[in-house]
Amino acid sequence: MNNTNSMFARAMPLLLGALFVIGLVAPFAVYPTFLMKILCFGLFACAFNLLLGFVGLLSFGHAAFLGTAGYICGMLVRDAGVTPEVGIVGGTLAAGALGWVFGVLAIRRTGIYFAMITLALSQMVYFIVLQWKATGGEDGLQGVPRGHLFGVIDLSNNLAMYYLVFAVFCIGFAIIYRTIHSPFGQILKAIRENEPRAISLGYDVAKFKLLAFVLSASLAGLAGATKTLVFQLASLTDVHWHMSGEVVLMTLLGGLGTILGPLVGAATIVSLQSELADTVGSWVTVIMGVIFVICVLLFRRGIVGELQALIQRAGIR
Amino acid sequence: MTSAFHPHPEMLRIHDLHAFYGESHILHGIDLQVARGECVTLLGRNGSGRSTTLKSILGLVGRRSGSIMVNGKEAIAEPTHRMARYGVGYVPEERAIFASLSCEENLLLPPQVASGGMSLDEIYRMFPNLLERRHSPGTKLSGGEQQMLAMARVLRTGAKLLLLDEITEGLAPVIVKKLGEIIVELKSRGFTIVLVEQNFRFAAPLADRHYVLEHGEIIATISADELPGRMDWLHQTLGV
Amino acid sequence: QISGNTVKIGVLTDMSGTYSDVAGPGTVIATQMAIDDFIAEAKPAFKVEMVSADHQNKADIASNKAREWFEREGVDTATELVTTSTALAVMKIGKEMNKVVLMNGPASTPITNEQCNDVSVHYTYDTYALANGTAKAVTQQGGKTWFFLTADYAFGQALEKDSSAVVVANGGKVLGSVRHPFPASDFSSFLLQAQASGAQIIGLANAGADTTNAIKQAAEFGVTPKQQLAGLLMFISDVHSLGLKNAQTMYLTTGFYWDLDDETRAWSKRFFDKHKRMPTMVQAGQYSSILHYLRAINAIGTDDTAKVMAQMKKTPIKDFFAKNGRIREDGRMVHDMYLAQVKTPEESKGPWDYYHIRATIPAEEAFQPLSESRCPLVKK
Amino acid sequence: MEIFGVPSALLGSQLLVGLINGSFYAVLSLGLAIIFGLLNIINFAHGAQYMMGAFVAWIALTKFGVNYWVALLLSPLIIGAVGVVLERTMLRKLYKLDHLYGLLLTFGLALIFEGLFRDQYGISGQSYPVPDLLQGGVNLGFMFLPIYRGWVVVAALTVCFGTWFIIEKTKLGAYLRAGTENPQIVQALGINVPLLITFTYGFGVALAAFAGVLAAPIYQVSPLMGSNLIIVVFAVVVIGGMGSIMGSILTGLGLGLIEGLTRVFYPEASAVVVFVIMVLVLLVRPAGLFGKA
Amino acid sequence: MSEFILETNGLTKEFKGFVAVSNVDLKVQRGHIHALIGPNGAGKTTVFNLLTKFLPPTSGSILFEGQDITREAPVVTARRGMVRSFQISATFPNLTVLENVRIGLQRTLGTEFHFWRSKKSLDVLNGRAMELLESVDLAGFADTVTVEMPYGRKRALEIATTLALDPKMMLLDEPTQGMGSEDIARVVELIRKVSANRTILMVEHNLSVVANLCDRITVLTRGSILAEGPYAEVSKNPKVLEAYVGSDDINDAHH
Ligand SMILES: Nc1ncnc2c1ncn2[C@@H]1O[C@H](COP(=O)(O)OP(=O)(O)OP(=O)(O)O)[C@@H](O)[C@H]1O
Ligand SMILES: Nc1ncnc2c1ncn2[C@@H]1O[C@H](COP(=O)(O)OP(=O)(O)OP(=O)(O)O)[C@@H](O)[C@H]1O
Ligand SMILES: [Mg+2]
Ligand SMILES: [Mg+2]
Repeated sequence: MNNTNSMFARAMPLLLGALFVIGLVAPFAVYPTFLMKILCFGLFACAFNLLLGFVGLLSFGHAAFLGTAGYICGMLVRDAGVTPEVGIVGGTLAAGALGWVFGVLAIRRTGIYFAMITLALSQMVYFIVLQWKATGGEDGLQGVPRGHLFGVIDLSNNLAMYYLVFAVFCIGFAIIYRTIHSPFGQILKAIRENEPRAISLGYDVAKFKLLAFVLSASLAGLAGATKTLVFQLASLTDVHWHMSGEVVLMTLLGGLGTILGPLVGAATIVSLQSELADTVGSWVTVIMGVIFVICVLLFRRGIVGELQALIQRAGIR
Repeated sequence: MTSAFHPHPEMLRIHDLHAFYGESHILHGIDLQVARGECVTLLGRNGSGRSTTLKSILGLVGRRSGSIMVNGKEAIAEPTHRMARYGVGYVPEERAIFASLSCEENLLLPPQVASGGMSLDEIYRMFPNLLERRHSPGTKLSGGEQQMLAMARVLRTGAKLLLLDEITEGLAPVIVKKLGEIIVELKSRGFTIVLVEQNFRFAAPLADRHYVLEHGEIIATISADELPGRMDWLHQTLGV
Repeated sequence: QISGNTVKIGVLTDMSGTYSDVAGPGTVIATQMAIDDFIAEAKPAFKVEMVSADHQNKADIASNKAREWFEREGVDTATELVTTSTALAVMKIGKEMNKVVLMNGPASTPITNEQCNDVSVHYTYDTYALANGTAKAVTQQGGKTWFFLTADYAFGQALEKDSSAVVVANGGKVLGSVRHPFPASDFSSFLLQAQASGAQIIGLANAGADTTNAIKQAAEFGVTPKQQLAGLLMFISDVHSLGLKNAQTMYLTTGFYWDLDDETRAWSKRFFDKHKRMPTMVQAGQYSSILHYLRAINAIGTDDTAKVMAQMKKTPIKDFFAKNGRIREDGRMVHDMYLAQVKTPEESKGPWDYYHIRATIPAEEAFQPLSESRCPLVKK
Repeated sequence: MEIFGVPSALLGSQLLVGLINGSFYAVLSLGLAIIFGLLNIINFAHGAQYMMGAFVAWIALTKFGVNYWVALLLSPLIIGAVGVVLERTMLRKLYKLDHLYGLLLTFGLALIFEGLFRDQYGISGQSYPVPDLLQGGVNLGFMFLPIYRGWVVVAALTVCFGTWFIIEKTKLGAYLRAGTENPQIVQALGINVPLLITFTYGFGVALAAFAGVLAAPIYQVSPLMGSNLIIVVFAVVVIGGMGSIMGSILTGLGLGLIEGLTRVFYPEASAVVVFVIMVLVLLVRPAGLFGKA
Repeated sequence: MSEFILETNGLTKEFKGFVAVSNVDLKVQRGHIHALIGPNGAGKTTVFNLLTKFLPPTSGSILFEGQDITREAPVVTARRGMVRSFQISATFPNLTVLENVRIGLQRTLGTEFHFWRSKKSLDVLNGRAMELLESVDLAGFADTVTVEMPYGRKRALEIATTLALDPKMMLLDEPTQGMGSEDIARVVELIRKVSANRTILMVEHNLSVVANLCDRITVLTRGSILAEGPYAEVSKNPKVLEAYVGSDDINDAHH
């Protein structure tokens, strides 16, 4: 078991390297907007997974961070006329700040309570976004220009935009990867394993969870802000609780607590959604529901988790 | 035939009992018999499978196989809640007092599975501490009080075969002594008792027979008569 | 001259969400009917195909889909687009890729004002037409005092603002309004406030389930029939789901009613046979708009966007849906609208016999005049 | 007379209306609390089950001519039975796992139910008439109270307090509470816990369906009628804390009242007032008003 | 410096009218192994909870090294060097044994919030961690995942992890509970070993362990101190024999 684990550890850099190269050439093979969508949702799911998979906290309100960052970025770029990178940073910071507020309120409870509190708080954000004039209400925040990166590179070119999104994804992913394998990550793991013991060793558990929550929220925001630039709009669906449910589904389907699972899950769901939109019409929700049920009942390790288990079993034999 | 008038002389007979938690195989074919009114102990090191033996009698393990005859009837296929109806009472290692119920509600909770369950008065006479704390929520009791409550709770049911797991754990010597007296009395009333104990000094004088477990197997059976002669061996194997 | 010798029409709509009864599968059926009728009538040299997709009311899905259609699948026009957020998103894509966008389901006026462009047509109705028509007609017919029940978001607020202005302009008086959260299910508190105001007319500046629930509860609390309701954005599907008992006597404006004349009855019957429901104005408008578009291409023999748009704007529209319609430079299709009052159960002679048509609002009055337009394309 | 510029008659009527809504919250949060209590599962499908309760009543009426009073009994039974099947076939497999899987499973189920009903009955919703016996209303002087609404309050409170009595004051209730904590040991004491769990879930679901039937004549019976309501009910449950049955009932009623008042004094905030209260309560009492930390 | 590392004055805890701890003046001498014994429900665990701030006292004060810590947060007290062990085994089951100890040491680096730093930066702690493991005879298990260890060893690991904080004072609540005799012997040795340079306060029902280890004993009954002194003295006190042992021979109480 230890052997296969370290086998994974050794294979990981190779795998990541290969994926990086694939990411670089992908837009020449696949429709870039579609890829950008996958990357945005992939980052969103990875950020979510940082919290659920590595801290054990199920947030059912992550849409609030995705959406808030999206709207803030959109307003900054469209109405305040800043350059896209400033918009992205602004959106991310806003999401982080919101994450702090959520965190302070929710972190004292765990498990299902935590899920419900985050859900309720995000619903509050939804109503605020809906009623606030500047967000365009149900019409959404439309017509956000992609602008020029650093005032130089024209992002209305899809390829240029793609590489920006890809870079953003890589940065976000790197932060997550590093966080998991950091001294901080080590304490998080300990807290997850045995919280009272961590307290008795003098760690202020709430602070660790809060930092993890803020990190996760910020990265979700990073994804949301980038997404706004890609689609040039932010809309209510981004802050709706269905989106919070979707990111759970992506993570679960891909593999909870695995490094690559959320990305795989996001890619699967996004492709599925765009495929299903043409073929099954109103059955989309039903199919999503069925996937949820199947994942929970039969397939809890998710795609990547099952693959790992398969390789592990082969390795033992 | 067994009936109320001709009870089966053998209260418990276990044959080739295997138990599993998920993938791990814990018990590897346990055999033991306990006659009505007997008290036997299961001895062994930590992790040798004593608690697991009790749990698998009740069906609280992941999976079990073999044969468990209670009062002459095969019970291996029965779900846990039916075991109680066979007259089996269980005091778990972790006491399992219900926090949302008061001390007294904990005592009132179990259904009477057979006649002869003790009344509240009897219980309170036996454990005066409980009388004093009767309205306290279950988990607000001290460790020892919880232990007494767990024992008392089972006595309420009228179960005649008692599976007791480490009941002296965390009790002050004064109470341990009292428990010893209680067990002697229960025996005299015809209760059958399977005792899992670390406290050998407590268990030794009570038991008719000792089963020694190691890695989920019985490696020795020592009757009360043989005990003095086997003390050295026990010392070596168990560090008693 | 026609790319791939095929005209490909994409229907992007809400197949299962909030607006699926108003638009949804019915618009797909209407589109197919239009295509079939066009082929039968014109026997064109080119092929006509249809694709459809569910945008799930999500702007990003809509914009992604439209982009993909235009870029990869040779789709020439994206149509329907119920909910304004998806419509606005697709309009941007249409402009960017220079493709025609024909909208029937969305309601908001920015589509032909701030956000207007030269590849888009807003065909069936908009909030101005509905609110304006209802408010004006009702006030003129004697409903002088109003109280508004407004969904508390941009759309509801705009609806309230527009209608209030019309009420005042026509000599009426607005006694007050209350903003309710969106979506809401219980309206009793708000209705009690409306009741307490003593207004003759309670204007419902909301839509969909909010409107139907408010109407139902108004009857329950005895608000109606003492006071009358005016639905500022209502469709026949809403009346159908409410039942006449709940909806009776209320006023609303519609762009189409199946039982107007022989033509509308004939077409609606065909539609009903396929869909088992009578058409909403959006579904009828979808048919009309597709036919108009195809005829324009057929007339000029090219699917070049600018030329098609010019041809469509140039040609007056005259069919069972639009008696004297035309597309203005801001993309607004203007046509006659109708003020309807919902029948009482006794008056109704059968299923779907729901409306008395109380007035026809001429095309030029029904829609926001160009003089008030905020669309940059309109030269003043 | 006026209070803060609001006529007292209007205020009185709003309080009454608040109480009516509170009754719905109470029945729904009670069902959630019971299911959570014994199964440790947040029943995300609760809203969908509420919707299905209303739909069953509507279908029974339109297709089979079954009247309201029968439906009030029948619908909870049918939906409760569906709940029993779900518990037996799916939820049961999850008890040993982290609680969040139960939440995710029921979330998936909610999507399926809502999707299926949407596909079958469209989105606009159906009208369910007020039963003849409860037609009309009484003029209370300060307001016109539809008799049906009065009935809702009576029925809901009766069911709530009945349930409270069963759980807090009967032996069955003691089994439930004990089973919540340690099902294995309760089993070992001779109680058929799996059966108890199944029926508890069935009962909680039946409560949702009951609320659905109560709601049918008031709201449009539509596939999404439960999906937004349920989040408010979650907030109610968080505010109350999962500690006690009475807690969830009282919190439900109380929040209905507060929401009613908000609709008079500051209607714009009425959608978020419950969430704002939740935040305030959490700051002061992280475990909720009646919860045990 | 006072000879008493820990002092309580009039420490009292009431639960809804029930006095669980009443007016306890406990003094623990620096460097001692001090036992707290008493019948069930006497209030021992409650005293522990008060000392470590898991419960707020109703009245009375607690002095640790002369400082009043009565109203401090639990984390702060832990950082002062008063650390408690739990009755159930408290390890991080899916970390290796070495990592377990490192969690205890990690706070000294001050990088516990550094999410941008590599985990490798923790390797500097490995030497100290190994020393600690050696001190409890666990060096050979360093790379074992903790779940896979036998019970008694987990106990040892827990103590090693606690030692990583270099506590001035350790509070142990029934450290031998649930252990076989062999493990008991091992833990007793361990406690003796780690008691060098520090103070230990323990609750224990196994009187042979108490007799073996402790310098001083406080007997608690019904929330109040009944007797205090060295084992030899306390074990002859008839009041203690009656209330706690239930016979007049203390040896009956040895396991
Ligand atoms: N729930 C469980 N899952 C997996 N393994 C278990 C479980 N419970 C016990 N075991 C394993 O089964 C073996 C026997 O455990 P058991 O509790 O029967 O031992 P015991 O003899 O009672 O010892 P103890 O003194 O620790 O109570 C141990 O190796 C233990 O690790
Ligand atoms: N939170 C509480 N609420 C009410 N009563 C309590 C609470 N905690 C403890 N008690 C009561 O206070 C008394 C002392 O309890 P404590 O746990 O301190 O005893 P103890 O000396 O540790 O006993 P044991 O040796 O049995 O563990 C007991 O009678 C117990 O029931
Ligand atoms: Mg054991
Ligand atoms: Mg104790």
